[in-house]
Amino acid sequence: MYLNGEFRFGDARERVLRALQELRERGFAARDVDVFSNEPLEIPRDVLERRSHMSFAAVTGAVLFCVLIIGFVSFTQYSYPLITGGMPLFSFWATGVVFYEITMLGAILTTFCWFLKEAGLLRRGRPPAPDVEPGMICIRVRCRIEQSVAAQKSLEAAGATNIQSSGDAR
Amino acid sequence: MSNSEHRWGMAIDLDRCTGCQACVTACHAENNLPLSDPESAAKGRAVHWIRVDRYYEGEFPNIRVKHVPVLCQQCDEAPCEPVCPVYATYHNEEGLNVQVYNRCVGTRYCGNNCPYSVRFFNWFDPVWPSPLELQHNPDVSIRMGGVMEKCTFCIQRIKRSKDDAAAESRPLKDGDVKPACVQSCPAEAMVFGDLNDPGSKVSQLAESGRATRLLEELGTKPKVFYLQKAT
Amino acid sequence: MDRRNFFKIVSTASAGVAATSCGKKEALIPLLVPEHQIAPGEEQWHPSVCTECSAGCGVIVRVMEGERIVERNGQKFRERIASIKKIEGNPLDPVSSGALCARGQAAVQSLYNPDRVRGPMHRTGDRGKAAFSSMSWDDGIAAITKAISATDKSKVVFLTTAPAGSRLAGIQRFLQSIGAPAAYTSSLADFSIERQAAQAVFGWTGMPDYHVSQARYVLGVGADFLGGWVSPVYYGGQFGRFRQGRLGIRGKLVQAESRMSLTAASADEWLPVRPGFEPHLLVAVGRLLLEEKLARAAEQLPPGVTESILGADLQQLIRSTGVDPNVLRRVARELGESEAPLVIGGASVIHSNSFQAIVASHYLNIMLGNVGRRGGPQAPHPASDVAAANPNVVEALKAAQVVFLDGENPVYTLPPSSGVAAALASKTIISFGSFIDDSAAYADVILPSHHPLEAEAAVVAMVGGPATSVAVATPFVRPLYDTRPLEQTLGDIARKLNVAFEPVTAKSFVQPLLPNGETWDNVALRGGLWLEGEANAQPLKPVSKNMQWSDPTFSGDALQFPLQFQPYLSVQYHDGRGANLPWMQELPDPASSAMWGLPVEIDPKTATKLNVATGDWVRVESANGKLDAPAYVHPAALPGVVSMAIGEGHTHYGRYASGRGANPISILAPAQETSTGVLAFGATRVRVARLEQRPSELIQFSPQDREQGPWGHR
Amino acid sequence: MATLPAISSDEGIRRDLWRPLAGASSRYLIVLCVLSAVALWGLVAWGYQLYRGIGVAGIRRPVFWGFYLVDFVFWIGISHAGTLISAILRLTDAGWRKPVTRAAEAITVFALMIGGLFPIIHLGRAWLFFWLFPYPNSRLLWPNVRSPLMWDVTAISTYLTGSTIYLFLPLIPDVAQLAKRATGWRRRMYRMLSLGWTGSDREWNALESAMKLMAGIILAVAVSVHTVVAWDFSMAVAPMWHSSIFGPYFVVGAIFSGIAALLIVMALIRKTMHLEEYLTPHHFNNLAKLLLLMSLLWLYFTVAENLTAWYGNEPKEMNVFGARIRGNFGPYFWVMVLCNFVVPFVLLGIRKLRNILTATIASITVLIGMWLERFLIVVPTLSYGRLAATWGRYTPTWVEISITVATFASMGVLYLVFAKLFPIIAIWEFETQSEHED
Repeated sequence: MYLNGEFRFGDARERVLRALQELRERGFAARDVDVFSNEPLEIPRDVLERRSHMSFAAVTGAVLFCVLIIGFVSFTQYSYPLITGGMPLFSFWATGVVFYEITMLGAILTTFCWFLKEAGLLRRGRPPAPDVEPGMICIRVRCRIEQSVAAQKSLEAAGATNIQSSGDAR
Repeated sequence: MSNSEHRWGMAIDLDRCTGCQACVTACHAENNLPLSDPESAAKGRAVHWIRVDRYYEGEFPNIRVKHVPVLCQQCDEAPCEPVCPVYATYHNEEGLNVQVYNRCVGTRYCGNNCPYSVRFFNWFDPVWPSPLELQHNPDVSIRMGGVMEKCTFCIQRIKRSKDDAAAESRPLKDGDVKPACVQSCPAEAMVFGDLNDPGSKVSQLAESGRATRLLEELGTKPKVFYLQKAT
Repeated sequence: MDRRNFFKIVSTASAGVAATSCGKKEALIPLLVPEHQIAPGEEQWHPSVCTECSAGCGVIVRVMEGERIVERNGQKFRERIASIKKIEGNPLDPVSSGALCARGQAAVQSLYNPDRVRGPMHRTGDRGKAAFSSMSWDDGIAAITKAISATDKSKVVFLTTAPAGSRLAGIQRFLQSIGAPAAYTSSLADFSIERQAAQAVFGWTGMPDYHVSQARYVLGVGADFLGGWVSPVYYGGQFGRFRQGRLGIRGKLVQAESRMSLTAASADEWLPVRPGFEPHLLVAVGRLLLEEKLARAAEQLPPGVTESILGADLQQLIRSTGVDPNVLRRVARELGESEAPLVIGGASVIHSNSFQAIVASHYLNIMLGNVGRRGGPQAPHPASDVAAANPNVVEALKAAQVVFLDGENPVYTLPPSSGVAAALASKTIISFGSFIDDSAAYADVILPSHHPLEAEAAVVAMVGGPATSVAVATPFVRPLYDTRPLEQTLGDIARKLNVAFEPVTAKSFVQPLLPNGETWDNVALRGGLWLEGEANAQPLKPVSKNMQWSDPTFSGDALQFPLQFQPYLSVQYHDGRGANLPWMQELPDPASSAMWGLPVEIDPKTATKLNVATGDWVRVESANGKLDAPAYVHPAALPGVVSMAIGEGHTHYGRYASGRGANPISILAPAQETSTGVLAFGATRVRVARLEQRPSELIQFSPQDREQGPWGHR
Repeated sequence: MATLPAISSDEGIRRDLWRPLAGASSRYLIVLCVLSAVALWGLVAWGYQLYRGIGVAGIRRPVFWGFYLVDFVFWIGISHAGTLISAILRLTDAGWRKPVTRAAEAITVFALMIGGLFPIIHLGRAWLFFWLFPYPNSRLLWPNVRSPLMWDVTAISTYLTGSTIYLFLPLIPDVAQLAKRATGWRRRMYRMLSLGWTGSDREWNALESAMKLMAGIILAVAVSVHTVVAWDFSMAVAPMWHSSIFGPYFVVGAIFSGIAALLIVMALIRKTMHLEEYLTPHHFNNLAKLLLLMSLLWLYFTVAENLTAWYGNEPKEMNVFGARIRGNFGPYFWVMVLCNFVVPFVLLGIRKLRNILTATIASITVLIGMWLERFLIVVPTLSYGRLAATWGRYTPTWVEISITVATFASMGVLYLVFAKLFPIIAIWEFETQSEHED
């Protein structure tokens, strides 16, 4: 089940941070906690750790595309060998730009895909998200029924309002 | 660079050339060049695969005229070739700079990159008022609008000569192949032949002291040799 | 290659023909190519003869499958026909040596010209308006017969471009049989001054031949032999061998001309002689040769000639030519010291004294001892004489009642000031031409003859002496339209007139010339009859005994009309005939690179004075007329001399020529060459003024005429 | 920093930035219609060209490339407005960039779409443009990757992909918010585009990482794209083209014209959407200074390019140089110098004169000047080739002019439509900013 708590007005951010700290101290894993807001919130790493592998993914994608394009280009140039301008059939001078661009394309596409993956967008069966109004921050905790009280307490302690539960009671 | 049997080349003797332009018309007749009209000619769209460049040198009365027939130089390292994105122009085994009309999409990059400006573009589909089209040489395709074209060293004549030689089961001899311009030249200023054959007339002329190549400094390695005027 | 082509020709004719190359004698003449014998992709080569000018090049013609749309009963059908693809020089022919000039190759475009006359027509509108409607051949012949029988036969004038050969012989025979005067020509390209000068000095009939290829030093004076003069194909071949055809020997060409012609452009040195001072230059050179004892055969000169040369005021002669005296002295010395010197005198531009120049050139050759020798002037074959030249044609036309036009275009080639066009308005005019040109527009009846490529012919070459070349054509493609051979039409007319007339065929023309052991069939198969001549056969002793020279005269007041005007024969249009061929229209002019219209060539100094730049339009005005044309500032034009190629400015001549450009002949005064009466087309003075408007652009293939741009460090 | 709007309540910002999305004033419609008509006219001209043949354009031998390639380079240059500027600013964390970035990124995407069309428009057989893409085909032939045109194809495809994503990513949160408020088809569209954005911190984190990465990548791509465009020319052995300076020269020119385009667009947005409080003189001042800097850089490159040619005095180069400086292209050259250097230098270099109006004026002249610069790079070299006999002059026809003008109109149309559908200033970024700077 999910527990949602809303934070509004002035120091909402501070209170959210406090609630998060509280939750983490009570043993809730970072992956079970989500913070919803209308604008990016800066949450210190030690409070809510979100590890990102995007750079790594981008580099991997780039390398992959680079290898693929080199293979593809050498295949196409040799598959129907035509001499032009006395140039070698395959040379890095003449094709370097293409390799570079496709490498970059690889980085761009993986970055985008990785963004979708890390953000969890387009994923099916996502739990219902709270409707966040401007200025409002909402914390969603995934918990078992037996943990729900602890979670609720944490939220309340931090000043959350309108705490509601949703989802299957598991 | 190529290890094929032939490597076609040409020598043009500027000491013989009179600038009469018989070669220009011969090329038109042989290769079905599109007809220009005053409008297209005024726009610089007249097509002459071979042209006779004329330059005046000096001032009257000590003035001289220089005639240089310029056709596709069939460069060994042709700048026009690598820039074509669709391989419409490439180097064939006999060293010819081949233009494949059907493959051309008309980027005209090759035309820009030809320092000799011997590439011509079909701005429209060509038109011949009937019955002028009866003259068309069936050995040469009619180019549609939107594609580049240029001198082929009369590749169709090379082919015919090869076929003739094959039919008579003899090897191709020096002088068997004559592109239309070479054939037509009254002063016999042009010689065509196989540069792979050291005994051919063109090879010998290319080795002669008078032989130069157009814009040689560009390193395009043309296969047309100009024999400078002896004085 | 040559042999290959020859075998092609032979195999072509082998429809039931035994291979003559194997020595068998019974051969059929090459007949029309039947359509079923035309296989797609198969080429056949047939011999023929080029009649685009009167040089008489033997050619071979490539025939392949073609397809045309014909309309029958309102329905369109595709028809496979044998069509002509390309014309090349006949490698066996000594005149063309297998090559051909641009205009000759473009002849196929006159055959397949969209504006050809497709059948007999009669005039329906005003004269000169070119309104015609078709008629039957019978009606046409009846009309002509009627016109001829109603007139005094001496007032029948027959103008023809036919070169020496079977067609001309047939015409002459026809005229003779009906009692009419011999045929005339009205072309500016008949070179009659050259013929008459040869006649006067050597007693030769026809055009002397110059073996340039065997000379070592050539002084050309006034003869643009690589351009519009006589035969650029023949002399181009000679020139190539002259320059680079002999091991270790390279001929030197010095060309004295009042214009930077193609010959002057190819020469090692150009002497820009003032227009009309060619005789003075030649006499000066003669004087220098005699003075410096370089005239190796001075004794052969008639004493009168020697006297008059030695009596000349050398300083003044040289000064009058406008050529640098030192250069002229050097050239004379070089000429005299050369192993094989040759002087070629001609009149590409005819001045009032051109005859004197050519006569002088002959005396120079005599003095140099080369006449009839290798590398010297050679006597022509008598059979190469052509139709009467134009001195009398204007008078004849004015007096005529019935005028026949066979390819001639007097309205274009004779200046309006001569009154010809006006006179034609009241004649009965019959045209046998393939096109409605300026003159045919005046015609009452047009009875189109076959195109030369569809017809048979035997043509005696103008050049090649002392050998004789007769190029022979037998028909090999079906005529495209409802045309008839001229011989047939003339025969029909003669029959109607009840006159005995035996048409001249190519065969009947060639037969009497055949040497022992030669057959007509062989000749037809090879495309020509080539007879070796004997050099030195002609007497060296000149017929004439004296020589004169006079200053040129120009028509028009020198104050009002300060510039000299010289129209010239160009490689692309000849005497104007080539203008209806699109290939010729788009052939860049050798001087100006102009296409689709010709400019007036003005020297840079005069242009600056007139504030004229290339592309500006100018009005060229003489006392006899004016023309508007774009200007080309010619860097090599003589100051004060305005030149213009002949060819454009047709009122009627098909879609490619009609209404395009200006005709330089149209402003000429009816001045005559003083000794021969030939139209002196270079003897008119003009003034030039800049026009504000540019009715059209000067179209140039290469506008830039200097290798370097005007920009450098500055 | 005076970047803050006077009213900075979230609701206020939202109201201000969403206002332009609702409804359409008659003025908006009229402008849209006029621009669409011009753009359509361009399409008609193109259709005519496709039907009759490329010959209806004025290009000729030897000037095989004319207006179309000039436009191509110009629009690709404009496309650097966005991405490059916003990426640089993003990477350097310049706070004042925030109201500017989306406007800039939109320019990039649209300019690329337009610019990318020109290589197709200029083809002799435009309907076969797909032959430039590698796909298995019956010709058994793949494209020739040695051709700089193939470099172009890959570079522009990559750049277009990248900058579209780069524009799209920060749009997602805004679209998600819009989806809540909008109704009807707009709602469905926004919904779809929001990809299910909920506003969770994971999403925000991913977005931030992605934007940082993308900014870096796009910068590298943007530099390469205009370098490749420059290499189209400098790979050719043509006088004044075959020069190693072209890569950086083009990149600088691109950024230069990009900033100018951005300034113009911002001035228009500011005026028409009444966003005076968001796009303040401060923004204009900063961009104007940037423009001035680029103007000086551009001058440096132009001098470097021409001085080397002049000093070398190589005849073939001097022909082009002379034609450009003194010959028939001379007037264009000096107008270009006036537009690209003199006007910006005077108007923006003198602090007293520097304001929104002068910055806009200078930007307009820079756009004119940069278009001329491209013209002066493409045409004179082709007109004055190595063999003097081949020289020829180029005059454009109505078709080329129509298509050129139409592309400007299409830019306007695309922008108008975009501004009607999406907030032209990133709301969430703005909100963050206001919060932080409070």
